[in-house]
Amino acid sequence: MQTYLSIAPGITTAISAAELRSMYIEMLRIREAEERLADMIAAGEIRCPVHLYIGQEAVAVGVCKALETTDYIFGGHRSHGHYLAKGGDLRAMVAEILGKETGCSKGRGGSMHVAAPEVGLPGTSAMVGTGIPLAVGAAIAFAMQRTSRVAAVFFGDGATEEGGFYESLNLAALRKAPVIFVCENNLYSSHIHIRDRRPADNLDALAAVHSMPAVRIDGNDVVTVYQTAREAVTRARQGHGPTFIECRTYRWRGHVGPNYDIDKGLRSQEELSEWQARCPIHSLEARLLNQGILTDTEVTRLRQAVMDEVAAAIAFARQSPYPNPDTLSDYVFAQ
Amino acid sequence: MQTYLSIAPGITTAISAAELRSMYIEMLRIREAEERLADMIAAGEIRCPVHLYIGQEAVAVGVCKALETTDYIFGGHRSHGHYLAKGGDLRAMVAEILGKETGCSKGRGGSMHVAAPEVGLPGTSAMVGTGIPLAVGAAIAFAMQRTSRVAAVFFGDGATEEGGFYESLNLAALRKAPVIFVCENNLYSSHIHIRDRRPADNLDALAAVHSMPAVRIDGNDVVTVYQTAREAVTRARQGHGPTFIECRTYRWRGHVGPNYDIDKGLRSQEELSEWQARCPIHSLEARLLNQGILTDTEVTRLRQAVMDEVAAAIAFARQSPYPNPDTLSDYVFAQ
Amino acid sequence: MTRELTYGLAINEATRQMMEADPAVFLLGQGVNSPWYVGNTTTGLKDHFGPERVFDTPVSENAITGAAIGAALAGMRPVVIHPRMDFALLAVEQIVNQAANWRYMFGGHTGVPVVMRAIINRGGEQAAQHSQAFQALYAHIPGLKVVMPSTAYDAKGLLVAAIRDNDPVIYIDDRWLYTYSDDVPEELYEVPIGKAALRRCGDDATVVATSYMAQEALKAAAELATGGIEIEVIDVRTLKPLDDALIFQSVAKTGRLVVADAAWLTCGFAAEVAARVASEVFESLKAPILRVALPDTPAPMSASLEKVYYPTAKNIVAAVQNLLNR
Amino acid sequence: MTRELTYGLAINEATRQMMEADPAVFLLGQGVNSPWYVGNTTTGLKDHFGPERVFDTPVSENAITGAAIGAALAGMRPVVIHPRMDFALLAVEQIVNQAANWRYMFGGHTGVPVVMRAIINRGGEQAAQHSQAFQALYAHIPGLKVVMPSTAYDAKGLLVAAIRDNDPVIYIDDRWLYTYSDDVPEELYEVPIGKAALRRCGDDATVVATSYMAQEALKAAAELATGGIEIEVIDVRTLKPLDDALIFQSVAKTGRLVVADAAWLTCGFAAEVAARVASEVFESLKAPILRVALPDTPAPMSASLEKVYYPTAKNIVAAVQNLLNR
Ligand SMILES: Cc1ncc(C[n+]2csc(CCOP(=O)(O)OP(=O)(O)O)c2C)c(N)n1
Ligand SMILES: Cc1ncc(C[n+]2csc(CCOP(=O)(O)OP(=O)(O)O)c2C)c(N)n1
Ligand SMILES: [Mg+2]
Ligand SMILES: [Mg+2]
Repeated sequence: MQTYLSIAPGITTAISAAELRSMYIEMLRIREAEERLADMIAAGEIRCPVHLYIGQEAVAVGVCKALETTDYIFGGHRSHGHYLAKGGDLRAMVAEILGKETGCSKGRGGSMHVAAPEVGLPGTSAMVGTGIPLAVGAAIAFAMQRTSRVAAVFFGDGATEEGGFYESLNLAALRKAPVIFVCENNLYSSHIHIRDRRPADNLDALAAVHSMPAVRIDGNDVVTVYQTAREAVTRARQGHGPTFIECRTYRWRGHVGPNYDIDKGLRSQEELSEWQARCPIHSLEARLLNQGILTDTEVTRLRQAVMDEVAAAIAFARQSPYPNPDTLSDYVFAQ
Repeated sequence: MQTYLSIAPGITTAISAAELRSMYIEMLRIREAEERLADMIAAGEIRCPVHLYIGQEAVAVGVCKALETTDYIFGGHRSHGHYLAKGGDLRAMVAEILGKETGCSKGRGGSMHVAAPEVGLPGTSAMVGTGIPLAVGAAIAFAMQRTSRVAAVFFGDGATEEGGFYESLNLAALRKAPVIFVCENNLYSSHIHIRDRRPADNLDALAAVHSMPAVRIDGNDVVTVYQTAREAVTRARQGHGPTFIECRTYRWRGHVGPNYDIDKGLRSQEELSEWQARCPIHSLEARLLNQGILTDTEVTRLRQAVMDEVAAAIAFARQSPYPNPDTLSDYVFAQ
Repeated sequence: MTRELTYGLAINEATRQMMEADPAVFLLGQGVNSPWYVGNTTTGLKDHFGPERVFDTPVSENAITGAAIGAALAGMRPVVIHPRMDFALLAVEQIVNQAANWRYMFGGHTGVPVVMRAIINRGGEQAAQHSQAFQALYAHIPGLKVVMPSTAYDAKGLLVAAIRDNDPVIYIDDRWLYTYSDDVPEELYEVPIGKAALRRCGDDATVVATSYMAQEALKAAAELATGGIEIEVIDVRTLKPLDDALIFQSVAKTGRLVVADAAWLTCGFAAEVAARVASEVFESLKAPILRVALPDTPAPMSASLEKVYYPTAKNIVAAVQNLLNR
Repeated sequence: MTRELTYGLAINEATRQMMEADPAVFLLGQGVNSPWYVGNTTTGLKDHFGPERVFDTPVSENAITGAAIGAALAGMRPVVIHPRMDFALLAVEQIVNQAANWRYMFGGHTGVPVVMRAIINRGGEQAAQHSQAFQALYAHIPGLKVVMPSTAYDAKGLLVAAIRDNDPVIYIDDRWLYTYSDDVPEELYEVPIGKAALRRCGDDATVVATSYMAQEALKAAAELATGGIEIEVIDVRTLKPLDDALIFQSVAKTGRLVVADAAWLTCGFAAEVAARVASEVFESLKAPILRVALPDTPAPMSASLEKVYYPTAKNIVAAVQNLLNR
């Protein structure tokens, strides 16, 4: 197994029971929403391509917990979790995925293009890796504006194959831009395992040579993610520049849609099971129960609350109208 | 000062007196051609943009000496030296730079687009870094053809800022492509010193993390360049994949044209003088005289021979006709 | 021997047969070994030819395309696949600055026999970044040839011609056509690059269409015929070099022209056809030249918007009727 | 107060005044602090505003452009400079997939107020990779505005308008125009995006021209006038959104149209103008529409070829005479 590093080994950010609880709830919420979306895809109710985040919840939640609402995040094609963790409206997200006018992108973007500018998510680009320079630019802007805002960008292991990633690392390091590069290494890019795309699985090293702290951490441990992100955010706010965080994790579902890509021979049940055994939600839940921060009754209640919220969001989305065809060419330019 | 590494420390390729002599002559030839071209630019006789190679001769000569005619090289905007070292026709190069029909690219390409496909230089792209994937592709081709041919590509420190460089490194490493990446780190990209473009001057490390041997060597020592290239070529021919060689060197003239970029305040006379004191030709000459491989009379004779050859090439180019305007649209497609 | 084959399988067959016929041919690109990226156009090829000749690549469009060009310079005939034309924007520099310029820039010595398969894959609520059709961009570049087959027969024949061509060819296939089928010979054959196809004869108007819109034009023709209107349908097949002689001949006869190309209107390929006709056979024109194209709007996601975004036979019918009612 | 200023210095002044007026404006790109890359258009700015706001970048076109877009999303109004339009091909993905689509794709919530200065820098035996003019490529993309000033007055006014615009604007300046000068007000002013300029009135033919060709068209007009031919000259200024009303009005009067755009003919911007006229004011046309453009050939190096490659006033004169002699 991997050994995981910290930016400043030994230093851990204090974390309160309330914070732990709220991260638990955030993860539950993402999981429940994604599971229900999976059902709706399987049922044919959702037609747009959906890349589910199930299994990776700790990354979005741990990082976003370390951010303020005024900080920016950028995401990609698999960004429901980022959107929700940053505080995006659940109902507007589900409506978006159903192509409704009430969607967060007014039904123009769909699952791959969720946005919540009011809470710091200006949008998500589904072109692999292309959100990375956007985040660097936003961070440069924040520095020029003499604010202490930072930008974080989520991207996959596959994105490290795009040249723009390296250009961005250098640019960020050169400008000491307050940006956090969050690489969610879930071992796969679409149908291909990382071993068939790179001679070595050493993504942290790729970044380290661009003159920034680069760490590899357990992306399924929300506390580690949070603490690492906190350190990175602090560094950034203090003007020390970018940090690269490689979060080792795994997506439970297949690349796109609700299935598992096992039937297609792309990966093994054993691999999936091994990672499911390391469920980020389950392990935090066990820990919180163990530490007495949560009780079984509360867990049941919280789970029910999340289910109700997701159900209500789905109902809202279903009832919402489709965009009026007469508005097809609205929003090409500012009005 | 730098310490320079070898791919396999301690192993040096034997090098004969004849080889040393021929490398000396090659460097002399490049130097003399470039000096005369500089005069012609200053005199207004050459109008196309010219990026002179003076000061970097050891890199082209050392690497090309390690290659066979059937091996490929790719270059860039500053490739007169590569063209000549690989065996390209001097007269056709000068004619090309004057825009003549007898030029190596029939007056369609000019200084930035010299080609000598008959000796393994299919062409040079003046877009920074864009020759790199071409070389990887040629190397992949050679491997598929089950030949032992290799490809080498020359590029500058500036090219490491282009994303395509990193994509190419990974692709080459993944395919174990028989390619040699020759980075001529002359400290400048156009008007900007490397310290203003990267937090660290560690180009070898950038490549090493992509799973290939990466070395930093004295690019002004033709013997070191040759020996390192030999090792890399051997590795490549044996199927062990790519090697990255960072050659530390310096261009004496300014970025483009015959001047020195000192008047423009872009660099200092001290820096230039320091590097001129490390002239790759002068140091080899001293060594060969010292070892008795050359005599003073021979040096004089060789220098005169090279001057005569260059003068003849210039005369040839001057006498050559310009392309006929009626042929403007020839060569867009195969005929 | 001829039998019915789908467009997707025709591409697959052309690739396979060319790889069998010529060891210089190989395939690289994202998804060439994926169950979903490129439909059935590469199914079975990796098993047949092995991973060296059918190479599913990292997400590195620029380097992959550059490598294909470099391999072409080293004697190969690569087919580099971009499963969506949108992704190929990351490779546009290599295509435009290197592949297209190479032969000219070096005085004709060396060419770049590379085929770039750039797939149009749209609809299905995929939204703006996964729905684009950039044929006009490539057709603008000297040194590139651009083909867009609309039938299975042409899909095979044009791919064969593209691979054999000594210059870079942008081969644009459309996922909406993959299930269309028609008679396709088993043996290798070429559909010559630079020749349009007269798909239907008529005297009332000429419809010049690309790719999917050529199929829509035939539907439009059938519908118009029920009203007694006979249109001539020309399937462009090769956008560059354009077979304008066939177009001019038809317009000289009909005097009326509709150009249908399912890409954005402004500076789209349809403009080029209109401009050439307005220059070369102006005297024959009895009516304005109309274009059927996408509005100057990014692709929307919601099905309710997609439905009005993409032009169909209906739009062609309306345009022809518009011309005839003047 | 107005005084004569060159095109290059007008750009410089617009940039400086906008940076003074609005702290959100900043400049980044290759050569913004170089003695040669961008002529005199940025001279003195770094000394005045410091290296943070005038940032000469690594050779990373993709990331630089993406960063400009990201900064725009974070409240800035960046001007990102590509000293040659050819280099910007490496950034085309960011411009097309992100900047152009952003507002639409996210339902209008957020726009990208970025200006990309893409410089055309050709001639001087620079050959194929250093001479290209890609305006048609950008004009094809929904969500982008594209401007090409041809005078110093417009160079300043359009840059001000572009920087103030809330959507991405591709601002294309031509090095051949840098030494042209005309009367330029000292204060800040806008030339509205989307408005063409009627540069000369005439009844015999309309010449619609972009950028450098608008200057050539005026020379052609002067020459034709000596022979008693009076042409109307329209300087397009904004390629997208195109002010076609002005063009239609003129062609309705003259009945004859020449479109001059110094980019490749096929699928070039001139085709769009021709297509719109052939569609909207067909009935007024008395003669074919002619285009003056580059041949479908990469830029050559040798001066002997450059001389015949680039169109000038002579070609416009010939085209107009051709139309009138029919
Ligand atoms: C530029 C570009 N190339 C290719 C694709 C197709 N594509 C969509 S998702 C994906 C895999 C990305 O893998 P990774 O970055 O690891 O993210 P993950 O899906 O694992 O979250 C690919 C190749 C794309 N969307 N954009
Ligand atoms: C894609 C691209 N961007 C920018 C340029 C402009 N340019 C020409 S040479 C050069 C400097 C390159 O520096 P380096 O790679 O170190 O090579 P050197 O000139 O030092 O040999 C630049 C930026 C270019 N030619 N191509
Ligand atoms: Mg992944
Ligand atoms: Mg350099």
